[in-house]
Formats: sequence, structure tokens, C-alpha cells
Amino acid sequence: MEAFIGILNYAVFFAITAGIFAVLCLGLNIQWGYTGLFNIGIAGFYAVGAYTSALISGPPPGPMDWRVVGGFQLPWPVGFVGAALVSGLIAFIIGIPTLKLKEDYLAIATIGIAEVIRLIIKNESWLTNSVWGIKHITSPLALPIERGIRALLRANPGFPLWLQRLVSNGYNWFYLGMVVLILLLLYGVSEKMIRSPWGRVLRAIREDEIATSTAGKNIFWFKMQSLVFGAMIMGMAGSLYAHYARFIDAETFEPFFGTFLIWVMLIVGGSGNNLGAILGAFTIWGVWAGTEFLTHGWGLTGYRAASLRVISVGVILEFILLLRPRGILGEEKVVSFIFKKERR
Amino acid sequence: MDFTSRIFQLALYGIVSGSIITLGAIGLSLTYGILKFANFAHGDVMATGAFLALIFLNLFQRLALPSSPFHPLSFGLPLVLAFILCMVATGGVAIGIDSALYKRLRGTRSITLLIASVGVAFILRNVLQFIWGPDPRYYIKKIQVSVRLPILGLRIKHDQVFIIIVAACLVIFLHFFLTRTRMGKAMRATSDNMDLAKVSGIDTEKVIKWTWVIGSALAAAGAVLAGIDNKFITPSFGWDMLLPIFAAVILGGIGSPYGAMLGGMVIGLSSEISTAFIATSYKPAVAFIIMVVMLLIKPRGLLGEK
Amino acid sequence: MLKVRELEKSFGGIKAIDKCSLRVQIGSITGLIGPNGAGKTTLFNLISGVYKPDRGQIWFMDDRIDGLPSHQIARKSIARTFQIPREFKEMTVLENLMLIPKHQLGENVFNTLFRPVDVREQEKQIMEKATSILEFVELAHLKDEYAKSLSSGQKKLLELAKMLMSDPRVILLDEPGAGVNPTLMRKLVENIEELRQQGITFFLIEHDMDLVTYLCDKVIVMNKGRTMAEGTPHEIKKDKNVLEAYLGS
Amino acid sequence: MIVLNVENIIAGYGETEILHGVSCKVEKKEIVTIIGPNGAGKSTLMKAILGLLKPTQGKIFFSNKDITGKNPNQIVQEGICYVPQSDNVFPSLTVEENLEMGAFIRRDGFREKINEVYQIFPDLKEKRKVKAKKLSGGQRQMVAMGRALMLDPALLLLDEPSAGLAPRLVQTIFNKIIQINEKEVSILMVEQNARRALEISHRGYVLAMGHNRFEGSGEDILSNEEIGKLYLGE
Repeated sequence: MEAFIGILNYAVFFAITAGIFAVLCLGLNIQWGYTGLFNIGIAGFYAVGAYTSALISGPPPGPMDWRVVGGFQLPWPVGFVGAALVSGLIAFIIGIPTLKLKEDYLAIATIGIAEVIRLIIKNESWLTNSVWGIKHITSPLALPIERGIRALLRANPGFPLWLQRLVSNGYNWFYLGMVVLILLLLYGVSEKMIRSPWGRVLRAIREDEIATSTAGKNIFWFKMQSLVFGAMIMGMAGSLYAHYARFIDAETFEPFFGTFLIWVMLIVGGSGNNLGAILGAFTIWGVWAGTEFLTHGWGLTGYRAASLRVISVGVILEFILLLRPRGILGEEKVVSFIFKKERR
Repeated sequence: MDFTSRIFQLALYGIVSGSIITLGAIGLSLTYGILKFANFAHGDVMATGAFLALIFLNLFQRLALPSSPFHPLSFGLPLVLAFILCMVATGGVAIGIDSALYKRLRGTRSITLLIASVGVAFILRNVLQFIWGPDPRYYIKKIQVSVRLPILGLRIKHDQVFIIIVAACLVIFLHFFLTRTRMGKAMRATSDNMDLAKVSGIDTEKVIKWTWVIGSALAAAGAVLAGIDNKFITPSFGWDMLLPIFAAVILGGIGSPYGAMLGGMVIGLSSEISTAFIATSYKPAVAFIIMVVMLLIKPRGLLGEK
Repeated sequence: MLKVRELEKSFGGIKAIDKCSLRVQIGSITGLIGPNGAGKTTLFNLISGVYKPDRGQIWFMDDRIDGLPSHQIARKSIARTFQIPREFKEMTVLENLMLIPKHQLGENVFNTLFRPVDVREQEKQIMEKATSILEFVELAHLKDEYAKSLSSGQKKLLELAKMLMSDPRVILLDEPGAGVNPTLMRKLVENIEELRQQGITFFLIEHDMDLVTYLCDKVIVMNKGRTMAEGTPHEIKKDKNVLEAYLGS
Repeated sequence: MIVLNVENIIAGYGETEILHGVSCKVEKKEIVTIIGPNGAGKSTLMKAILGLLKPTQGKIFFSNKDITGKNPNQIVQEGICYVPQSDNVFPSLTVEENLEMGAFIRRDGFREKINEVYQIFPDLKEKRKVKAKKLSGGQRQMVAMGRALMLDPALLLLDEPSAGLAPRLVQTIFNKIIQINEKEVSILMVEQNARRALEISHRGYVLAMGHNRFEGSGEDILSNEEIGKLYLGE
């Protein structure tokens, strides 16, 4: 029983992280899957969301910190919304020079902005505490829930060990519920939007920009909306991450975890399909966790294990591109909601 | 040192790093012109070249070759041989990756190739890290003293003069290759219109192979020269080069090797000179900002067409 | 009326359009002919906003439209077709058409989220219109197929259907006859005549002189980036300069 | 003697089959024209002969040698040259470099051949140092044909040589085709300008929906009422 609880607790931890990745995938799916915008600077938007949220809702600088601003300790939802807004704003600024050009330019510009954001995080210690990172970020409702758990355990000293373990993991259960709720909400909203005429324009842009433009659509503006909306979702994921991990620094948002893994997730799951995006996130995060057991089994540690795991994810991507380029699910043929209604 | 001579000193370093960026940017531009995709693994191909040179260098040092440095340079025959061999070997690696992966994806959308190249970038970087670890590896342990030039009190190392000369020679070689040889002209023709090249009887697969070999060999050369300048190499070198080489290519006009040369110099010079005004740690951001400004005012680049 | 005045456009130092002036009467079918490289498609690209002119003016009714982005020109009810059909490949035929109507409520996300009933109502209307147009061009049975799976003739019809969806006042046709077999051509000609009855203006590039003679009220001849003659098809056929430069004797 | 023999080939792009079993023949010194409505598979047939797409069934023989499924560069080496309908020059190469690319697989006699091409197309000689992107449509068509002639082909494939040209130039191009044919080059062409093309052809094929529909001498096809009605626009 205790072993089972151990696994269950691990599963909760796993699901929270995978859920946050799924949110990132939803954001990328709007940009890439439906509009064909090639954003390989996801890490930048993700990081901006995390730092914004930490600065708004996190603790003020401690005595040992270099940081001098932020830490307003506002309620978490304020940080969450702030994260989305600031990420969206940065996407807007990046979009201005690049969205009128070919897709490759957006790619290099997004990778560039992600690097610049990483440089800022590393160097501007007054804002980000540079390499020491922001510590002790408060989690939403952490105090009352953890106090409640302690009280419950104290009142029932007779709980068997497995129950004690289960109960003491209570906050993670709460956080998982929150992540799932936000994921479902974002899923619902983006499904609704993609199946609307708005989404139809995005898909047309993905197929042929000039023809969409001569049909009277302002393609720049639609691409901008898609880029900004996707980036806002990525910012929200950043906020979810920061308040769960309670610690962020530049290393958290390095290109592999911040960008590449998410691309692999979306492509494996099936870009142009929101369910695919979520499925891909859980699958690849499972694979990633699985490789840890593998490298551990082979007695590899440190950078060797890490490198091998990254290589294996890279190889998976290449195989998917070669063998099943549309991913596990792929896009549905008929997308707009009006057709579904008529069929029924 | 007064401000003017400081700027000139930085410009001199800028020419050195511009030479290195140029060599990387040419290969990126060539493959873009012919295969029509932005190869995000090109920086890591450079890094691979640097480490292949390290293998050869260690081999030759063990082989009891005469290893005394060529005066006044800080390195000798083993590194020169390793330099040449690694260009060939990196070309081979590029052909290997092409036939294992890119070749099978040809005919799909160029963006699929781009995604695949991002995957290749991560694989290459981590293979290097798996073998050599994340810490710096050294070509040369000796520190070289720079000499003073008779103008403005500028200083430069002999190795750096060597870097500039070698890069210039390679660029001139490339120019003659593209305009005077059959394969060079075929490369330009294939870059213009691959289908037409095919029906003209040009073996485009062979042209593609040559493009990979030349682009990657130049990239490897650039990486080794960077290794000589810095004395050390790391697996993350490729990532560090990515923004400068892309900025150079976009600045010069995508697909134009001559634009890449120009762009490389501009990026090298401006990143170095910028350190007189802003913190050195923001050097990579300068390349990025120049690129964004270029996209705003002249998206086709300085020498881009149409 | 559509009016072009002293228009200029160069590409890499070569003047593709050189002080070109012309007018197209409302309700007419005007043909644009001229040798290859005369600048006909470039002129269309300038009118429809794909390119921006270097100098000169383009007027539609009382508005100056030169230099406007192509989506704004499209909103002034100037529609164009492409010589090679540009269908939205991975979208169904019906969705290809439903994209076209301008100012759709649902193109604003907030309407979809907060005024779902209105959006749905409009979607229904658009779908009915699209379905009837598909019946008109005889593509209704393919409405749920990916556009990429149509044959090239069917794609040409889809292009026409898309144009009809946009309620245009002026239609720019770039070589409607190119690569179309005679049966389809007849259908196209019938459609054009029927639409002209409804008051739609046509401006078309065509190489087939027979088609031009049959269809057009007025013909404009372009050569080397400027207009060199205009008149009825019969006048043009007799014009000496035109014969020399273009038709050959 | 039969130069080209296409036997019942089936071909298409990806999942879409376009040719459902098409056959045709070209004899030595013949000009053969293929006509047919749009989507009949004319250009696809050209591409299949040249190896730009591989037939799923059927055989193609060139001078009694099986060339089915070979790569374009190998087929060109056998002696078939092709002039595509559009984008048929290398824009950033000079006229002379364009011609040189035509002779890419030829190692000797380049100079003589290029002079021969300049004789047929004297305009090109003046422009030999000019980049092809600066040429007019008609001049480009000539560069493209000249490029194809550089290899001394036994068979020349022309995909709509008159497409997009002014009527006056159309006649010039057809005259050049006759001139080339007089040099013992067999010609297989696809044309929209069916009447003009059939007038200079020895034989013709009518293709429809990926099938052979009719075959005969140029006059036969021109005088066939049904075909006239359907494809020649009468």
C-alpha cells in the first residue's frame, strides 16, 4: 500500500508538470498548428510569464538578494493575468518586424528574443536576482491548505503511514486540480476560437497568405492575434510553473526544456489538433521520465545521462518526422463548428 | 588608451571575429540557397568540426610529429594538419546527416526540414557533450603575447593575423570555385532552380553533397579558427554562434554567399565595438538587434535579390 | 470607374510599368492584351495591392487606392483571380468559400465568445450562400473534400466560386482561358456574361484574341509597360501600330 | 526507327493518379504534338518520360533501351532534353553560363556546340554576358531551347513552347522548332496552341483524362470534326 501511495504521489507530481507542458503546447498549437507561425523562442515567453508572476505575486527581496524590485505579494490570479499580459506584449513587439516576412524570419527572431531574455535574466540582478534566482515564491492558498493538512494529521495520530503520506501530499492534489482546470478552460476556449470564422482565417493564412489577403483579410493583424494569444498562454504556463516549483532561475528556461521539448510534444501529438497537443505533452513527458530510469539502469549519471536523454528525444522527433509527420492524431478534416451542428 | 584608439582596437578584434562568423554564415547561406531551408544545426556543425579537430590534434600529438610551434604563431604542424583534416571530416559528417535524414525529407515543406534541423542541432550538441563533457577543452595551453602595431598603439596577436589571412584565403577560394568551376556554376544553377538543373542533366544530388561538404568544411574552419583565437572549445560553442551567423546571413540577404561575407564582417565589427558602450555580456544581443533593425528597414538584406 | 494615372513600377532597375494610364468603365468587360513582358500581370498586382507602385495613382470610384494593402483593396469590392489557382489546400471546399465573405462577425474572437448566437446565425447564412454557389459551379458533391484533392479544372471552378462569394463590383481576371478546355471555357464565358448583367465590371488579361473579340466591349493594348492603344476589339484588330508590335502581319 | 516508345504508363503525384495508361511513339526525325484539355495529363507525361516522376506501371523505351524509373540526369545523358513551360532559365546565370549548364555532362566540343546554338539563335550571341533574368520572355524561351540543344539530343521535349508569348513571337518559335528538326532532332511537344502546332507536326496524339483518345497525322486530327469541336475551339 505504501509503495502504491509512493507511485500515486509521483503520478501527481508527473501530471502537474505534464499539465503545464500541455498548456505550453496549446499555446504553440495556436501559433504553429493553426497559423503556421514558427516560434522557436517559446522559452522566452515562458520565462517572462514565470518572472512576471513571481515579481507580482511572489515575496519581496530577502536580505541576501541582489534584487531590489518586485515581490508585491499580490494574490496569485493577479500574477497569472500579469504573466499573460506581459508575455503577450513581448510577442506583439516581436511580431511587428517579423510577421510581414517569411516564416524563417519569425523563427530566428523568436530564438533571438528568447536569448535576449535569458541574457537579461542572467545579468540584470536588480530585477531577476541573476544566477541566484527567485526563491520562496508563494503558491496560491499554500498557507491555509498546508495548515489544514497539519491540523488534520495532528488530530488523527492514528492514521496508518500510507494515509499520512497521502494526506501530506494534499497540496499537490490541489495544485493538480488547478492545473487541470486551467488546462480544460484553455482547451475549451481555443477549441471554440479555432472552430469559429476567426480560426478559419488563421488556417487559410497557414495555407496561402497572399490568397487570404486578396480575400480581404488583414493577415498581419490575424497573425499578430495568433502570436499574441499563443504567447499569453505560454506566459500563463510560466506562472503555473513558478508558483509550483517555488524557485526559478535562468537555467529553468534553457532552450531544451523551454522550447525544444514542447515542439517535440506538439509534433508527436499532432499539430493542428488541440487534443493531440495535450496527448503529446503527456506522452513525451512520460518518455522523458522513462529515460531517467533507463540511464539510471545503465549506471549513467551527471552530464552523460542528461545528454543521452536529450539525444533520445531528438531521435524520436526525427523518426516522427520521417514516419508519421502528422503526429498521432493529426488535424480533423472538417473543423468549423457550424458543420458539426449541421451533421447532428 | 584613449577612446578613439580603443574603438579601433575593438574594430581590429571585430575583423577577427567577423572572419569567423563569415565562415559560418557562408555555409548557412549556401545550404539555404540550394535546399531552401534555414539549417538551425549549422552552429552545432561548426562545434562538431572544432571537436573533430581536437581528436586529430590529440592523435598527431601522440604520433610524435614535430610539434614545435611555427614561430611566431602559438601552434605547430599538428594543429595545421588537424585543421585541414577536420574540414574534410566535418564535410563527411554533414553528408552522413543529409543521407540519413534530410534526403528523406526532401520534397516535403521546407519548414519540416527546419524542424528536423532543430532536432539535429540538439542531437549533435549532446553527442559532443556526452563524449567530452560540458567543460572547455584546450587546443593550445600557451598564452600568446600580443604585439604593438605602429599605428594608434593598437595591439594584435600573431595568431589573429593568421586567422584573418586564412579566412580571406578561404573566401577567395570560394569565389573562384563558384564562378570558374563547373561544379561551382552548377551550384549556382541549382540554387536558382533545382528542377531545371535536374532536367539539364546536372546531378543535383551530387551538387547537394558538394554544398554540404563546402558549407560544413568552411564552418569547421571557422570553428577551429575560433578555437585558436579563444584557445579553447566547448560543446555550447554552436549555440553561441547561432545568432551571429543567422544575423550575418539575414543582414547580407538570405541565399547570397557574398552577402554572408559582408554580413559576417558587419556583425563581427559591431558586436565588438558595442562593448565600448554596453556590458560585454550583451554582445550576442547586439547581433540580434542589428538583425531586427535590418528586418525593419530592408528585409531582403544588403545584397538580397527580388 | 477604375482609373490608373501615370503609374510607374520598377524591379531591379527595369521599368515594368512606365507611366501607364488607363480607365475601365463601370459595367463593361474590358480586355487587357499585349505581348509577354508588357506588364499586364504586374498592373493587376498593383491594382490589387500585391505590389506598391513607385509613382502614379490608382482611383476606384472616388477613392484613391494606390499603395493600400491588398486586404483593404479587397474590401472595396475589387476581387481578383490568379492565373494559377491558389486554393487553401488543407481546408475543405466549403471552408474555402466560407472564408471569403468580408466583415464576418466571427472573425472577431470576442463575438464568438460573447455573441455566439449572432455568429452562428451569420455562419448559417454564409454556409447557405456557399452551398448555392457550389451548386451553381457544380462542385456541391465535393464540398467536404480537401481543396488540394480537386483536379486542376475543378480548382479553376473553385477559384470562380470564391470570387462569387465576395460580392465583387470589379473582377480582375488573369488569363481565365489559360489551360481551360473548351467545355469549361464556354461555362466560364456564360458565367461572365450573366454576372455582367448583374452590373459587375470585368477587367481581364487574355491571350486568346477570339475570346477577347467575343467577350470584350473595349480592349486596351499594353506594350513595354504603357498603354499603346485602346478601342473596340475590331478597331484594335485594324490598328497598324498594334498589328506591327503585337499581332504580326 | 522508333526513338521513343512509351507503353501504357500509369503515373501521378503522391496518391493522385493522373495518367491511367498512356502510350505514344516518336519516330526518328518526327515532330509529334500532344494536345488535350487541361488536366489531361500532358505535362505529367512529359515529366514521366524525363524521370521527374516515376511511373508506377508501364515501360518507357528510348532507342530500344529501357529508361523507366531512371533519374533525370541519367535520362538526359541518354539523349533526351527537355524545355519546361515556365521557369526554364537560370535567372542569375549569364546566357552563356546557362548554355554551359545545358552541356553539364558533356566534356568536350563545348565551343563548337555553343557556336552552333548561336547560329540558330543569333540574338543570344549579343547577349551572352547578360544575366538571364534581364531577358524578355521570347529571349528566355530561346535560351531554354538553346540550353537543351547543347547536348545534341536525339529527342527534344517541349512543354508548351508558345505559352505566354505574343502571337508574333509564336511564329518565330515554331519556325525555330522546324529549323531544329531539320538538324535531325526528333521533337515531342505539348501545346495549347493546338492548331499552329499540329500544322507543323507529322503526327499528333489527343489525350483526355489520362487516357489516349485519338492518334493520327497532323491533318487527320485537324480535320476530325469531333476533336475540332472539343479541343480546337470551333
